[in-house]
Amino acid sequence: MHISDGVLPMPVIVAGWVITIILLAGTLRWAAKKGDIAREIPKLSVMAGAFFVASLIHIDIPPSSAHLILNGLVGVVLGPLSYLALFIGLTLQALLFQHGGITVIGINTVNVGIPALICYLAFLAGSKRGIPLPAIGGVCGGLGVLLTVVLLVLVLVVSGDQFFAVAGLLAGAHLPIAVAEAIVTGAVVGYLVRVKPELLPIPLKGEKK
Amino acid sequence: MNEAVTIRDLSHRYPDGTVSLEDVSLTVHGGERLAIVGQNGAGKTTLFLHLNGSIKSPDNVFVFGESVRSMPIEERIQKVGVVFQDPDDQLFMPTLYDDVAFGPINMGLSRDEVDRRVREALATVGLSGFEDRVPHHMSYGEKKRAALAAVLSMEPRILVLDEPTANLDPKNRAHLIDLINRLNREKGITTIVAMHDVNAVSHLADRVVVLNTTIVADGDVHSIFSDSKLLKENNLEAPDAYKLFRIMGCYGYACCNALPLSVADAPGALDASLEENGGAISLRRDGRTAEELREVFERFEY
Amino acid sequence: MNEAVTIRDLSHRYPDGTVSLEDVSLTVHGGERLAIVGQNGAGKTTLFLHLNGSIKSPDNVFVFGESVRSMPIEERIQKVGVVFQDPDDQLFMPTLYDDVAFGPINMGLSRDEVDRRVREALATVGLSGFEDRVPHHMSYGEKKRAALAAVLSMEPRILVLDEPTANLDPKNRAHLIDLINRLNREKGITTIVAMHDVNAVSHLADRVVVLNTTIVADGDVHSIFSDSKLLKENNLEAPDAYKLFRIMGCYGYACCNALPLSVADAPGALDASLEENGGAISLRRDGRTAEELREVFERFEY
Amino acid sequence: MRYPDIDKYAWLDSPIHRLEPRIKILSFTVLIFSAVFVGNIPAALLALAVALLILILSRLPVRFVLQRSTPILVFVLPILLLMPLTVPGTPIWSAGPVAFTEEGLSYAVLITIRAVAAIVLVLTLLGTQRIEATLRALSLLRVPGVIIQMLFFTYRYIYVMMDEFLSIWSAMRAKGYTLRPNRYGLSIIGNLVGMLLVKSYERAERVYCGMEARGYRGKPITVAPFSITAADYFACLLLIGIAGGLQVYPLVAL
Ligand SMILES: Nc1ncnc2c1ncn2[C@@H]1O[C@H](COP(=O)(O)OP(=O)(O)OP(=O)(O)O)[C@@H](O)[C@H]1O
Ligand SMILES: Nc1ncnc2c1ncn2[C@@H]1O[C@H](COP(=O)(O)OP(=O)(O)OP(=O)(O)O)[C@@H](O)[C@H]1O
Ligand SMILES: [Mg+2]
Ligand SMILES: [Mg+2]
Repeated sequence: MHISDGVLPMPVIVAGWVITIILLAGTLRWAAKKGDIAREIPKLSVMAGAFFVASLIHIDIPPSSAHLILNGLVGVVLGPLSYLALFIGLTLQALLFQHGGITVIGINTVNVGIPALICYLAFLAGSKRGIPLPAIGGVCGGLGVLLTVVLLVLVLVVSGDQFFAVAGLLAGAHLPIAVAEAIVTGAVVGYLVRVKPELLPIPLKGEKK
Repeated sequence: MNEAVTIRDLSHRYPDGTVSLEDVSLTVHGGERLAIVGQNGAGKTTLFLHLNGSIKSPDNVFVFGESVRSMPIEERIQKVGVVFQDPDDQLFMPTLYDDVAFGPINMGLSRDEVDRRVREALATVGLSGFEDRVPHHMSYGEKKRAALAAVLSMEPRILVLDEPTANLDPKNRAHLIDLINRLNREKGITTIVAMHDVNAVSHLADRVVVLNTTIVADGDVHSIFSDSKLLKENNLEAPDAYKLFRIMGCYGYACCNALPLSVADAPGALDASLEENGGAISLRRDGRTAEELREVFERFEY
Repeated sequence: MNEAVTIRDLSHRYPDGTVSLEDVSLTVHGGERLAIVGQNGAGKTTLFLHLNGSIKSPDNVFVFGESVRSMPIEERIQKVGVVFQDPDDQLFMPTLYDDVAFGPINMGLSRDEVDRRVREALATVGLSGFEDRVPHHMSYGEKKRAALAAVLSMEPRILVLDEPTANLDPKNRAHLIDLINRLNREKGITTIVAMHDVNAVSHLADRVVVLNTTIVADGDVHSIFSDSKLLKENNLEAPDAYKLFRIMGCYGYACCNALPLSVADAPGALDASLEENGGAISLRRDGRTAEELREVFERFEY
Repeated sequence: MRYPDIDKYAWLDSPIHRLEPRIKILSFTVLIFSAVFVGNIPAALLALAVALLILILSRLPVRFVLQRSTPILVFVLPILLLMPLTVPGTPIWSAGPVAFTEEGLSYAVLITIRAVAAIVLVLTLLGTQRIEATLRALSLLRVPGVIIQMLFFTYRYIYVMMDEFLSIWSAMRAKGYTLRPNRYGLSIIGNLVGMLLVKSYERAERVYCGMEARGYRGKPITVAPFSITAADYFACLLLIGIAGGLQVYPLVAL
């Protein structure tokens, strides 16, 4: 869930921007070192567009109803650059749909982006241990949302005692979403394993055919 | 004849204001082979989205007498199966088997029945043995047939195909046309196709509807394709075979009533004309030929 | 004549092991109009990706004598412009102006020169006044022309088009064909097209190359399309006009050397035959007609 | 799923529409930041009044603004409902264990007013110029090139992906699928997302080829023929002045 403008106090907002800028600069530098950034930009953009559209899928889980977040999946598929992709996605969501404010893009990116990075590491660790990929995918999907909720609650609590109840409500409302995302992400990873394993951060099994 | 599809005064606009359909009324009879032709953006795809209830409209689309809107979903998909243009949009499961089984499973059929239907549909399109293949990795022609199988497994009584022959090479195209006609002939399935490829229309339809937001014309293939004014106004053209016979007409070829619309019809038309003209027709250039040619080209070419 | 494109022993396989090109050697001369035909999966698109250096290969693709691989990018895009099939892949900027300006800006041109080129390219394809339009609000035919303009603004000397006419309605198709031919005629641009639509090939090319992973045949349009065995082996077919004249041949039409490959060529061919035969040709059915017809259909249809 | 037609009223004409995009973005951003940081209700009301005044000047239809503001309800409603009940303080009204506190209420109201003022300003900013102009102006405002390019390309491909998504979705519906929040329903959604990703990935490769064919090397890519007039400078100074005023006002008023 993306925070709107006007809710958070200045220090939290500034901290959000600072962390986001540092992480953006860091991941970009990493990408520039690893390969040709000119090649990454179009790919990342198109994929960010796809995630943006997928995150518009609306799921009604009575009593709540929500859009998918898919940050776990973004992390798994895009790796460290997922932070940049999510930043772009959130900026466009704020500009085009007013999902989340514009002064809070920094902190909102922290909330979904850091879990995405953690999910990427979790996926790498899990796949090295030989756990079935769809299962790790499912775990990452759920984990992405849960960590986001944790960060969201943290942000609200840091912002003031007044937000306690609100934070509790939001956390509760997100639990079903976490389950839904775990199932969806597990299925996506299962699909990708069969159809396009190149999209996953796993060593490919030699040449086929 | 029973009415397979009845559309009454259907209008539609997209949320951004584009009017895509206006006052469309159409009746398709059971067992008919109908083609809907129209320029890019004429509303063909939009019309098809109404037929299977993907776009909801107030009660003006009926299938076998029942409104599509109020029909339960399981019933609807047994009546109308829509095959969209891009096969990649329709094959979203990791194996071909799952894809073809998707519809029957949603219909709530038993596992045995699902299995029977999947095998039958795959056999019909000639893809038996491909059950475990990943659709995404199949060739374009195979994907097209797979998308058709995924709809056939619901055993619909009306088959709706959006640009079935687009992007196919000639051999794949000929095979798909054959397949669709066989379904119409042998299983009595009503087929409705949308297409640009005027040279193939007469292979797939007896009746043609020209759509341009609204229905501009409706008639048998011959009457539509001989109306050059209608075609030009709607950015369409006549099949090459038809145009060539018109050209021969300028050289003194005495036209029989129905000029052929495809290469396959040509010998029949030639035989008929020859018979009418006592067994022989002489082609020659005379004073009017040049003028007549100019007129034919003006009327039929862009 | 100078050699615009030279390909020597080019082979390529995709990372998954699919062999898409094998030992392809081809020379295209400056100002030529070449068509590459081949079934789905023949490697046409892969070949084009080599021409503009999107797929790097060791030195075996040359443009005007220079290796594409070692050519600086600014130089390459002024020599070869590739228009891919799906216009949505190529219009990646939010407005048409930006899209058409993309190439010239990357070439490092001054702002005035960029502006001049954008306006000229848009005028050439008939989209003047569309500068501020957003690609997703344009029709398919407009997007196709826009994608062409975006390449024309780099003023390439060789224009490569992948399936330029696919999914276009007849009018849009005719206009695009006209446009491409005008560029060839008036600006001397060498044009290379890939297509399935055999009825349109003769409008866009004088020379045809049949590709099926490797080059199977190379010759002028007539020699390729009269070779029924070659066509069948490669899942292709002859244009309808050609097939109709073959059918007339069964009825005693004395063929001139070059049967027409399109409706537009038909009057010329008829005139030539008439002249050869003393001004008149008589069509009639005789003993051999039935047999000959069977043979024609067997050889040319699927 | 709706197309993001945030700039559908960009063709209107008003003093706000006429502002130069860079100036507009700069001054509105300062104003928005100022509005979200005001510390008391009177200052917040003043910010809201300024925002509404600018909105009226811009001639954007009220319906557009109302429709577009709904996303903030997700945050503002719980705050408005829960805070007065849960924040400890002076009760203004109580029934049994439930107490309505003054501190909670005033904090909730402050947040709500700030949020409304901010969204009104955001909508006026974005609604009065084409989204491309916004992105282009950002590029001139020295936002890093990588970010700008990604914003351009992603914005463009959102539309393409939406169409793609909708076609896959109609094909699923055509086969009797309805989304239910159970395991089967969700795993099918997983396949749909997977399909969308695979298609996008393949499209991304083709897009890259298309860009490379036009000499792309990761460099910035647009020209922006904007020109700033004296009136623009004046408006900018005025708006930034107001933004400063909003911050200074509580100090002066106390
Ligand atoms: N999702 C949409 N939102 C807005 N307008 C749309 C949408 N889809 C289609 N349109 C518009 O509606 C009209 C009809 O489109 P449709 O796709 O039905 O045409 P078509 O006959 O199938 O064209 P084609 O031959 O190119 O496939 C067109 O003007 C098109 O631009
Ligand atoms: N990215 C890829 N990875 C693996 N194989 C590929 C890839 N792209 C194409 N191929 C395969 O390479 C072969 C040649 O493909 P290509 O797209 O060049 O054919 P084409 O002649 O353009 O076909 P079409 O007429 O369908 O467009 C095909 O077998 C295809 O499946
Ligand atoms: Mg269509
Ligand atoms: Mg191709």
